[in-house]
Amino acid sequence: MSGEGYSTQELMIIAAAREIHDGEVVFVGMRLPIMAFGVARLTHAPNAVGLFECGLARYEPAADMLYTMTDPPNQKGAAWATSLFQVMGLLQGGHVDAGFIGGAEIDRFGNINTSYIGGHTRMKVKLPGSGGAADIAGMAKRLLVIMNHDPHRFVQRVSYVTSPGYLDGGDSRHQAGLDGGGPTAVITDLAILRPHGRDHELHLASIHGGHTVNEVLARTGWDLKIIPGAAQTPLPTAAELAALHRIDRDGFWRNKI
Amino acid sequence: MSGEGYSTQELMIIAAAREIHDGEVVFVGMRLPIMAFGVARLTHAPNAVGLFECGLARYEPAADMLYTMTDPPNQKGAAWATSLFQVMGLLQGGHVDAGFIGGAEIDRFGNINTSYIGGHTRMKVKLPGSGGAADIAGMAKRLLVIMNHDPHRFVQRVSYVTSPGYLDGGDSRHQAGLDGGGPTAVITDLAILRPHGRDHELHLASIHGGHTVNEVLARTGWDLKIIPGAAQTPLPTAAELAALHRIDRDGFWRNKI
Amino acid sequence: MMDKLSNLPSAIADIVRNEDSVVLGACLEGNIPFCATYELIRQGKRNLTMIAPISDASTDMLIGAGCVAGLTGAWVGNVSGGLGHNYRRAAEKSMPHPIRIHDYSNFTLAAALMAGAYGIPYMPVRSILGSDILASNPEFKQTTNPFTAEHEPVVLVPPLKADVAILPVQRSDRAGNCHLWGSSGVTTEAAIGAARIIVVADEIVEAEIIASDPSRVPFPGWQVSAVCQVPAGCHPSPMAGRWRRDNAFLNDYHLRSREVEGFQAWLKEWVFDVPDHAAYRAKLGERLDALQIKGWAPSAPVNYASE
Amino acid sequence: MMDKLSNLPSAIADIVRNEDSVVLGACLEGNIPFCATYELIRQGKRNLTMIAPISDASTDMLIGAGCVAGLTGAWVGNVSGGLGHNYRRAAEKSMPHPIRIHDYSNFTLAAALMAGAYGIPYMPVRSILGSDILASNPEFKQTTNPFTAEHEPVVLVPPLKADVAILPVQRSDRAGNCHLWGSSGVTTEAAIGAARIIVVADEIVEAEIIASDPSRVPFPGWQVSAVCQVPAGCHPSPMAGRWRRDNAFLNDYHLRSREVEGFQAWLKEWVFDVPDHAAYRAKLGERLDALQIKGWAPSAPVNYASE
Repeated sequence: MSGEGYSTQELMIIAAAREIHDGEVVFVGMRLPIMAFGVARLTHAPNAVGLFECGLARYEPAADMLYTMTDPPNQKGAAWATSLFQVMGLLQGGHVDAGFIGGAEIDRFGNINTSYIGGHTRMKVKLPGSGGAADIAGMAKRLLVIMNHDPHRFVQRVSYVTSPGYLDGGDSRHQAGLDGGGPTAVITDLAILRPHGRDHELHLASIHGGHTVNEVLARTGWDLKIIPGAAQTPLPTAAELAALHRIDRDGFWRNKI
Repeated sequence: MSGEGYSTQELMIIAAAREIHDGEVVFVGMRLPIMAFGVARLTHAPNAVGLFECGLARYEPAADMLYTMTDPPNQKGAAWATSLFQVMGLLQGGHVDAGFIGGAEIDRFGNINTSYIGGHTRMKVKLPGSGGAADIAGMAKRLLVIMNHDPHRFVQRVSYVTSPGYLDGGDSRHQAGLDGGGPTAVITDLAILRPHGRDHELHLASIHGGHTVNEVLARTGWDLKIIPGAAQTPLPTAAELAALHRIDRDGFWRNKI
Repeated sequence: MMDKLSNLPSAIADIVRNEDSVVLGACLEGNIPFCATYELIRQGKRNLTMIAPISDASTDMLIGAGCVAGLTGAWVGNVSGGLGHNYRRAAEKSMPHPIRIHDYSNFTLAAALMAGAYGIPYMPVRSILGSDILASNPEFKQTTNPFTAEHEPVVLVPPLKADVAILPVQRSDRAGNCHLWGSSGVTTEAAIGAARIIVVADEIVEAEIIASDPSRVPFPGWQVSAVCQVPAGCHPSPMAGRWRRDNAFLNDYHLRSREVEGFQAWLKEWVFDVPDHAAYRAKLGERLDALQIKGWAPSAPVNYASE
Repeated sequence: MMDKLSNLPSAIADIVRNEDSVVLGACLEGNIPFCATYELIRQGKRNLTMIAPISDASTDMLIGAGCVAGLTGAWVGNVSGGLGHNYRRAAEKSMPHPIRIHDYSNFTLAAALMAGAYGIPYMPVRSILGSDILASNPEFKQTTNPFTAEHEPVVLVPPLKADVAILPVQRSDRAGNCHLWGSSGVTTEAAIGAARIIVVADEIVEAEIIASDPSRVPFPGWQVSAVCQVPAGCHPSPMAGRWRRDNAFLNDYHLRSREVEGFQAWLKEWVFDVPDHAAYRAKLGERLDALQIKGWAPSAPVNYASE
């Protein structure tokens, strides 16, 4: 707990919820993002649509707790139950506004590694792999990242780009054939980073209450710059907290990342 | 009527039915082929499967008369109701043994025109077009053609190849990228033609009762050769006729082509 | 959820513009929204490009009425009668005016719509190798398969997206979430790729009915622009579980459209002298009643309970 | 129709061969036929290549048991716990032996299976442009879009077909005609492209039940090789309308598989000491009963009557 009547997990979920605009179609996946989707729907984005790569779309968040996106409560009352190809095809077809992913490593250009620590030729740790993350990072109009702010996870350069951010910065994402997209917010347990400037390098955009700039800099593996006007992350409102508590009654997801 | 207790239409349907082997997956389309499929199922091919490009597969033929493949009796009790892409994808995927098509013009290599009489640059008559015929002709392991034997329809060279047969003969079909396939029987109101020899030119394979070789030659627009051993088309059996009458109770399709 | 319920004349007026490309029916010979065909003609829409694998006589009617400048399809005619007389007049004699024909086969049209829907840069196919469709439609490209050592020709089909898709379904809620059953043709691909979707629902139902079975939903309801309730909106084409085909109607159209004068008389009788679809249904009267499916052969239920 | 009803041990013995490529579950975290996972391990199958976008801990179990030589997938781990310990040991330390990893993303794996199913020579996609998946999996080719004047990179995905697809469904008839509802992942593409299909049915029903709703059929029944009735065959993964996820079971597996010894003990307890799935269900006992969905939230019926 931050001592302010909300936990860090709750702040992260609510910060993520604010990244979803009304009427948007969003790949929400599991864990914190699905909570964020629920909060957004119940507060400022009542017409948002949530997509799940197993082949589901939902208007209302599931009525019961989910361990995975395929769990029966996510199937019941879905807006569309179909195939992976059709739902992820919406993404490549340009029909998806935003997508959430997590990661094991992220670098200053927002590239994410969930495949091989050390790279695939000099693997130190085999991570589970892309799942749909590479597709979401490549094709969503905006990418939203949620990760804990560990220094060994926030690195100068990821050893393997599972999910492309701005690649080498500048227009290198465009050069690779990815028109538009890229991460617009990295929500951590300390702060929110956003790309800034023509290089699209991730900058510190806001700090969560109870943390300091120096703490964030110390836990970031590159020379983190600060967006002019960076301030404190706005506190959760009572309405946002109430929405979150309504969705995650048992606190299952609020207590892990 | 041929005066033998069966009509020419009935003989054509039954000859077509004999081209369907047990257990095969066959694009049957409408009109005579769907009757042929029904006769085959009820006689020698109880495990044949019929496909319809609208997105249907059937084991049992429809219980009621169909004007089109999408008619409600064809939907009811289908083995699979799905999309065009999936059913025609089976074809391209190599999962379809045979397909039936008709045509406005056919040539000595079994190429069929249902698009432009006179060709597309010097069109005389605009015909409806391919529908699924080009795909079926290209991708079915065997192509079965049903047409009336009019001299102006059986031509030396079609003016537009909607549905490829053996193209220019020899290995030209293979050269075009079509491995296997091609017409194996052209069933007309006079006779059955089949490809013969390395050139795959259509030859006279059997003549229906009551017709003569000279009549067939006169009504074929190329110098039709005869397969050694060509004989009379076997007569419909009582079982085949009974099956046909069971399917087309009102004689709707038997009376037109 | 947004209420998108509209009436067909308003939806056609607001959503279909001259010059648009339009998918009008995507299930081949069935589920063709003839109600929209008639309304497009009444409103005098011009220079449309019609996209459909097969839309029976609907396309022929629109061509004869002068609404059509382009055709992107695999088959235009009259399924009951064969040739489409208006199509022939337009293609052969530029009557009432010339049309551009973009030849496809059924499978390549489905592939093109799939590419359009899902952002696939182009769809490689083999099914029309050797066909002169490759000669008359220069939009296809031929290449070779880079994965095979042997020379293996491949046809590349460019993506196709409609401006408007007008798609009949058996039932829809007011927000455009709908159920379609039976064969679906190219419905899903046509809908997802279209900039605007008009759902023509035989019946409007409560949202709970649709939500009770999300696997029956053919395309995302949130992409729908308008929902119109038009019972028998497909007449004379069939709809699974609802309406049988009016073959005699299509035969009559075929005979009367053989000459321009006959077609114009047909058009006056069945389109211009009929103000809307309610009047059309009234004019059909008992004939329509006889086509309505009265039987009940229900799908076995499935369970979506989660505990 | 042919009666294809078999029991799972016989079907696995007869239909899955060493060296085969196998799709075992195609719905991501749900509908994973763990019953077949256990049986493949019991029968000591070797050198399998597992194909799946995500098959939760099933793939990790098969790797640890030494059944797997190759992995064609997008994600291998434990959805409840994160990393797959056996996967790590195999990839990092070649324990119990090395595995070949063919990296895909979910969408590109679905595209590969679609190409395999429908004879598409290769599938052009854009979704993994910029990703190092293109570096670690040389089976993809990068090219440019020939339809655009501008330089537009495209990734070509080669077709993928499994030797065997083992696919759970809620209900099937004895001939392999089945119903699947809820999200279907890559089920249809995996089935159609596979040389052999084993249907793992939670319930066997009369053919009339399946025929009452052909739109609910996920793939052609005539392509199925064998049908096995295994209630809760997916445990611990969920199945829409039937079974909830046993998250504690997967967490327990995650903890115990952290070390090889723990994994071996787990394997002995839950696989080798359990002769078949009936014994497995008996061992789960009330725990399984608690996971069974008892509620009833039926789909609204639809009508297929034709007159």
